[in-house]
Amino acid sequence: GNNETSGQENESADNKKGDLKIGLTLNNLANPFFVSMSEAAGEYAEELGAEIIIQAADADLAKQTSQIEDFITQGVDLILLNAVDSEGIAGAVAQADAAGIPVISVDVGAGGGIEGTVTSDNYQAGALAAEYMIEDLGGKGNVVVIDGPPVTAVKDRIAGFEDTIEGTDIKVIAKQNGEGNREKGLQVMESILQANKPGTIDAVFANNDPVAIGAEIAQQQAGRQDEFYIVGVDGSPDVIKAMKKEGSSIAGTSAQNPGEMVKKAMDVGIQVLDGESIEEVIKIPVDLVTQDNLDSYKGW
Amino acid sequence: MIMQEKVEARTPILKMEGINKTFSGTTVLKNVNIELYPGEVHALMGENGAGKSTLMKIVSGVYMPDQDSGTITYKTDQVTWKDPMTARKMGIGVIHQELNLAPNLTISENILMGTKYPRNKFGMVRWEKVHRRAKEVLTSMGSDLKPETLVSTLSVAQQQMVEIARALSYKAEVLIMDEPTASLTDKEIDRLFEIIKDLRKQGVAIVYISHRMEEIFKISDRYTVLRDGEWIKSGPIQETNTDHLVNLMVGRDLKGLFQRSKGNDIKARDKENPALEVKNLSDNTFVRDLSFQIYPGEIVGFAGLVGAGRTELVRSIFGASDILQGEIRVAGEKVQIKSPIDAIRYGIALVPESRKEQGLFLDMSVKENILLAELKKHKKSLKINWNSLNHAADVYIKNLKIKTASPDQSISGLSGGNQQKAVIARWLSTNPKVLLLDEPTRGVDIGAKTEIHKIISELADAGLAVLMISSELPEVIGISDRIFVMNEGRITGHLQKNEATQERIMHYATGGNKDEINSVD
Amino acid sequence: MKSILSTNQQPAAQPPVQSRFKLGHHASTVWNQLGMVIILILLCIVMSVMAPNFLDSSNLTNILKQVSVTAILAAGMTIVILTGGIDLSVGSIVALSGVVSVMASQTGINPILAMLLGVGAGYLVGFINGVFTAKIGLPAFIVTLASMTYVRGLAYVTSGGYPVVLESNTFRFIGSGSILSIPTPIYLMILVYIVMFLVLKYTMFGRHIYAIGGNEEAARLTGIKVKKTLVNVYSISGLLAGLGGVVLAGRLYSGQPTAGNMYELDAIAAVILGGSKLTGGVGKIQGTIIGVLIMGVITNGLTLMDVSYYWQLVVKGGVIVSAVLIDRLRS
Amino acid sequence: MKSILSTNQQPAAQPPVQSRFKLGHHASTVWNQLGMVIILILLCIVMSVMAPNFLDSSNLTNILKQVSVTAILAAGMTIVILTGGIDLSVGSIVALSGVVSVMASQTGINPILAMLLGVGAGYLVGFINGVFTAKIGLPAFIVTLASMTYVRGLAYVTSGGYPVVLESNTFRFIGSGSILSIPTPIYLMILVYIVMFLVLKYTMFGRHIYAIGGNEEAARLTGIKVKKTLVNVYSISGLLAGLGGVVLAGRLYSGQPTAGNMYELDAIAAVILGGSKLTGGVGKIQGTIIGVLIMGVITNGLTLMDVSYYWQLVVKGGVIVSAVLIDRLRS
Ligand SMILES: Nc1ncnc2c1ncn2[C@@H]1O[C@H](COP(=O)(O)OP(=O)(O)OP(=O)(O)O)[C@@H](O)[C@H]1O
Ligand SMILES: Nc1ncnc2c1ncn2[C@@H]1O[C@H](COP(=O)(O)OP(=O)(O)OP(=O)(O)O)[C@@H](O)[C@H]1O
Ligand SMILES: [Mg+2]
Ligand SMILES: [Mg+2]
Repeated sequence: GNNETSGQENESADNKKGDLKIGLTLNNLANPFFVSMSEAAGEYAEELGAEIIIQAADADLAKQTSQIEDFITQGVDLILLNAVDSEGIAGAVAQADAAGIPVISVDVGAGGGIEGTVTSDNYQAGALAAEYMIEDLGGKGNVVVIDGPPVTAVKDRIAGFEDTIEGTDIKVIAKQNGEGNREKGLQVMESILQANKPGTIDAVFANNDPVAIGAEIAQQQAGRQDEFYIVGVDGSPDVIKAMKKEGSSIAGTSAQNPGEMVKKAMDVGIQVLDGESIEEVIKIPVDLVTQDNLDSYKGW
Repeated sequence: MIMQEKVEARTPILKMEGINKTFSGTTVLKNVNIELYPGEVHALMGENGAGKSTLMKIVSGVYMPDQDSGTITYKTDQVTWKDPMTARKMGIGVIHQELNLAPNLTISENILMGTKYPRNKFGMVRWEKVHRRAKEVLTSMGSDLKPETLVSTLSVAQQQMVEIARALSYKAEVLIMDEPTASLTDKEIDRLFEIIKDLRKQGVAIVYISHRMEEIFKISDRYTVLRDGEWIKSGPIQETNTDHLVNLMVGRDLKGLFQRSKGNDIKARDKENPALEVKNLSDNTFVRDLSFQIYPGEIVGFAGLVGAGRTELVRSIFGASDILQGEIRVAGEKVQIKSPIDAIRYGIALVPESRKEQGLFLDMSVKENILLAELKKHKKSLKINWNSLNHAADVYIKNLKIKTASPDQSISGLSGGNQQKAVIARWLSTNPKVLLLDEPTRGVDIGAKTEIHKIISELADAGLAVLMISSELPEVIGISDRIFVMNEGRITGHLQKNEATQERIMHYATGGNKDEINSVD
Repeated sequence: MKSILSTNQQPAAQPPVQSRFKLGHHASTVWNQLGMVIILILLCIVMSVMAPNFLDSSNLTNILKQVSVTAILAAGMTIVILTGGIDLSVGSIVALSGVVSVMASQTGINPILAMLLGVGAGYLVGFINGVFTAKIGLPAFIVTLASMTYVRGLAYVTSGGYPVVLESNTFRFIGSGSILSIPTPIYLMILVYIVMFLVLKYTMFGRHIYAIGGNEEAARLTGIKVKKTLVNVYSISGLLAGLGGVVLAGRLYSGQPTAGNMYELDAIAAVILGGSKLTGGVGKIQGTIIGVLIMGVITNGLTLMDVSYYWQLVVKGGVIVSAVLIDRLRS
Repeated sequence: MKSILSTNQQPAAQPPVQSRFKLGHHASTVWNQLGMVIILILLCIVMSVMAPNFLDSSNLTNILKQVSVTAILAAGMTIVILTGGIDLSVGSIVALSGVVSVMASQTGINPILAMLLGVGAGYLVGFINGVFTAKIGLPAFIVTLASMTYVRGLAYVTSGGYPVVLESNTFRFIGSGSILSIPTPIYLMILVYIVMFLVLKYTMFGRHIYAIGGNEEAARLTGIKVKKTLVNVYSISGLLAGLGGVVLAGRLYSGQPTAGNMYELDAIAAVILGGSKLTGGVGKIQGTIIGVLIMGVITNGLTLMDVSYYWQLVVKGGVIVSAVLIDRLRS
């Protein structure tokens, strides 16, 4: 349905060509996931002939609040919000609301009276990974969880994973924080491999792809690639590349689609501006990319 | 004599018995006794490192004496102050040897530091009153410094005046003066002595520490001598003399100040190139239109009052301060000196005015302090050869008789005199043709002072041209072949060794009239 | 000789005020500030030309609101730096105080009390910093670096890593409310700076801060209670950071364990831009607020101009150096 | 009087070497280091009891490998701090150098050359820091803070925000390879420290660093080229950060624009833990490596113990203070 929707949009965009001004603030631009989101947004705005202002909050809610305030000053028509924290941003959203600017939240929900949310279900992302492992390990085994920075998106993934393995015989033997980047992911994995001798780990759940790759590097350098596999979240280009490599131990990644998400959000936003009614929450489904469906996966 | 009786009659206001002080193992004071009487000036004598300052720091609560090591009786009761505050509250005033000023603050605040400033009923400082109070102290000292001036813009001597003013700014019953005159010139010193006499009349007990013999006999009533941290002798000043005191201090005989045998006079040397020639040098603020020559083998003294501009003169010659006009010639050829590096290249060396701020690397060893300027002489390709360094350092330590545990000891552990010798050694190591000395013996004891004088004199005989700034007239007269006198940035007088007297120097220093100068030249 | 000891005398001839602006550090820093004020103005002119609606009154209040928290931190940082110290823990304190106060208010206690708890937490951390630095004499940098780490940890632990939601409107008011259509944080910020100005210029505590920064040894010898003063200085810095945390929580309707990250660097940068020296003794609170505004204007302006995020970093860095550079060249 | 001027003479009796370890600052810092060594050992004992497999040789190499990058940065930071300066830009340089060198190697040029480009980029930034700090005389803190910002920006701009993937095996080898089953970065680290030790102890450059840190004015009057030396010091710090970035890239098989975040603080902390004074003039490179190891052991040990991330922060902060505290109390 993609082409259709965007097709419609082009029409509805025609009648507001040029003078449509959109503000987009992202959690950060240090993670490829958001980078690709921002790029997709830029391109799509071009298509729609709209002006778009893209800001990144460095995962600092105060900064994001300021950015929304600045959007209001700049008199944007529409705000797309990838909240650093859903409740925390409510204040800023309320301000935009008061200024009569519709706010659509992307990927992460937000309070304070937003028009709608376009999200890929982070909880589900974690759950999918868990289900994969449960099935693969036959409901029994030792897994390592590599957590990320304390933001809702990440926490939902971990929650989804942990809730799903709840009740099975799958034990979390180590839970460390990879701070969402390859560097720290590699470091904690190295140490975890020290603490857990060969043969004791069955699988690793990484809160995002950079961490997954970091973990894989540690695994290879320790020569333990055959011992266990890794499941990440994102479906980012470089993880797909890694999976395509011979003997990659990244078994899967719960692929979200940042580009799709932000485009959809923009469509929804314009619908709101056109006075059409929209559904409150639009979920872009996540699907687990594994070696089996790797080739059919479009990627970002 | 009469007042002498009076003193003995009264009971001591401060009595210290059997005081010991040990710093991390090394004992600095061994069983020291001293008695202070109200209304006396008590001279505390001793070589560098004898323990004078340490003893006084105990009196003023900076240090605590070693556990159960004797007693301090103040007035009637036995005391041990735990910090400077308590001592001060009890009426102990101190002028510390090391300048203890906050350069970022005004003179006023430095004078009143540690006291409660005048404040209104809301506890808000009343600045006009603060400055007024400071001004009163300064005027009473005959100083015309502006209370609102920032201390960082003052010369060392001016800073010392502020230090003194601070001690005088509140009522003290015991006033300790640790080398207050080290960088003062006679004008201020005379003023200071009047103040001291005044305080004595008011019954204040004053401890006076100085390495300048003539002062001791001018001002003090009694003396106490320390040697290597031990109490040697106390007594009325009338019952001693310079040689006797010096003997007590250094433990051996030593005739007063070194006198340089009259160097062969300039006439003989006129035809030669001057080693250093300065023509119409000006920085338009502190140094104005100065011209003079210094010939190889002579020591030229520069006298003057505080702020006369001597330090600024040598600093500009050495490229440490900017010159606006004038030219400098070294060994006849005109040179452009933009930085000390240039100056050193042309064979000029400067032993700066204040050791601590401009001379010493306190975190470094004695040997590096001596040889830092000449490391390149002691390296093969890139690598420094520490052996050859040690070798060279030992030579200087031996020749200049620098008292140190080893060449590797941190220089911070040396006494003032020995630190000064190390700085001089550093400059000798560069084999200079012209040696500029700014107050080379400030705070240096009589023994070391004599040695330094000998060294300087010998250097001159070896063909070095020496320019020596000193505020201590006996020193200038003692070892200079010629003396220039400066006043407000100008040379106001030029005296040959034979015609130099303290009176004449002071006459020029205070801006004596021109025709007399012409008669001299 | 009375004159030396007694002070009841005729005032000295020349009025001090006059000559104060001729000589001395008063003058020099007055110049520094002027210099930075000029740079701030220049910056505003550039921005108003290049950035749409920069000069809107709404945007100007915006800027003030956005800098308020950093400004409050920077005020405390100023006195720490004046003593020659440094405080890296303020950013983490912002987080801890926010989390603590919000969780307190969730228990339903009086919101004012809850806020005070947050401020108190900050004060406590600052006090500990002071004790380790002044009393025990450990290097301030390492002590506050450690605090920065463990305080952040505590913020996570107490909140379980999740942001805690703030319901109380009274509490929210301190961060998001406004009086006469001027946001509350701005009033707070101004208040803090006025008080700090008076403290530094007219109280013994303030003068002791300068004395210690100028020459700690001299301060000690003249009987100034150096350690006590330093402990108070760090405590105040902590307290103000705590206040900043409360304000931010009110602004964000929540206590964020991740809040205040890197704020310490912004605060320090503002203080130094404001003409203070890290070696201590030199600096003024008026300078600091200018420094804060410069930083704020840069960030706000670049956002308005829609400079891409990555280039914003580049430009921001460039502008900071240029600011001090111009100031240097000017004098 | 030749004797005074000429130095070709018999050395004085007593052998210096002996007394070197009796008195003076040599001795004192030897003590400092010993102190920290003791603390490091204590720490290791605690860890080996509480953390599984801590003492495994594989884990020990693991620790060394993990600290190697910070260690290389800290070596440069040591000489900067010895001169009384500071360099906040090293973390961002790690990122820039990584990105630049990897992108260079992607163009297919000789990997060695690509790496050198990364190192060169670091050197360039360091040189700029040096010029602004030493020649123009701006405060090092603000200059390097600015660099920290704009260099990070450049890293993003050049890489477009995405990690750039490293294919070249030669390049990877420097970060991930190993010789005699000891990882390459460890050799590099050791090399850097040996060279730095020799430079500081046996070259004029090294001694001038101490002199400038001890008393800059005196150094100037002694004819030391203060500015030139300082520029070199900052350049070297940048160069080593560049090297660190290359190693990290080789370790991560990619150039990460986000890499090296907060590394500057780790490096500074290590230097100070190692006994250097931020005021300059005091400190030794041997101390720094001990400091680095202390930090590394803490992190590694806590991870092995599977302490939760949040508590790790709390404990880490606590341990850092305790380390300096114990050291202080001991002496
Ligand atoms: N804080 C200290 N720690 C270690 N040793 C010290 C300390 N203070 C002084 N000393 C040592 O104690 C001895 C006495 O020092 P003090 O300053 O009292 O001598 P002094 O008589 O004042 O000498 P000068 O005439 O040079 O001032 C010296 O050897 C000095 O090195
Ligand atoms: N560092 C400085 N900054 C500003 N002014 C200075 C400085 N040093 C000296 N001056 C001023 O320069 C003038 C000359 O001072 P200088 O030190 O050259 O005099 P001097 O003859 O050496 O006397 P003394 O050094 O004993 O004070 C004085 O008015 C003094 O206030
Ligand atoms: Mg003394
Ligand atoms: Mg002088």
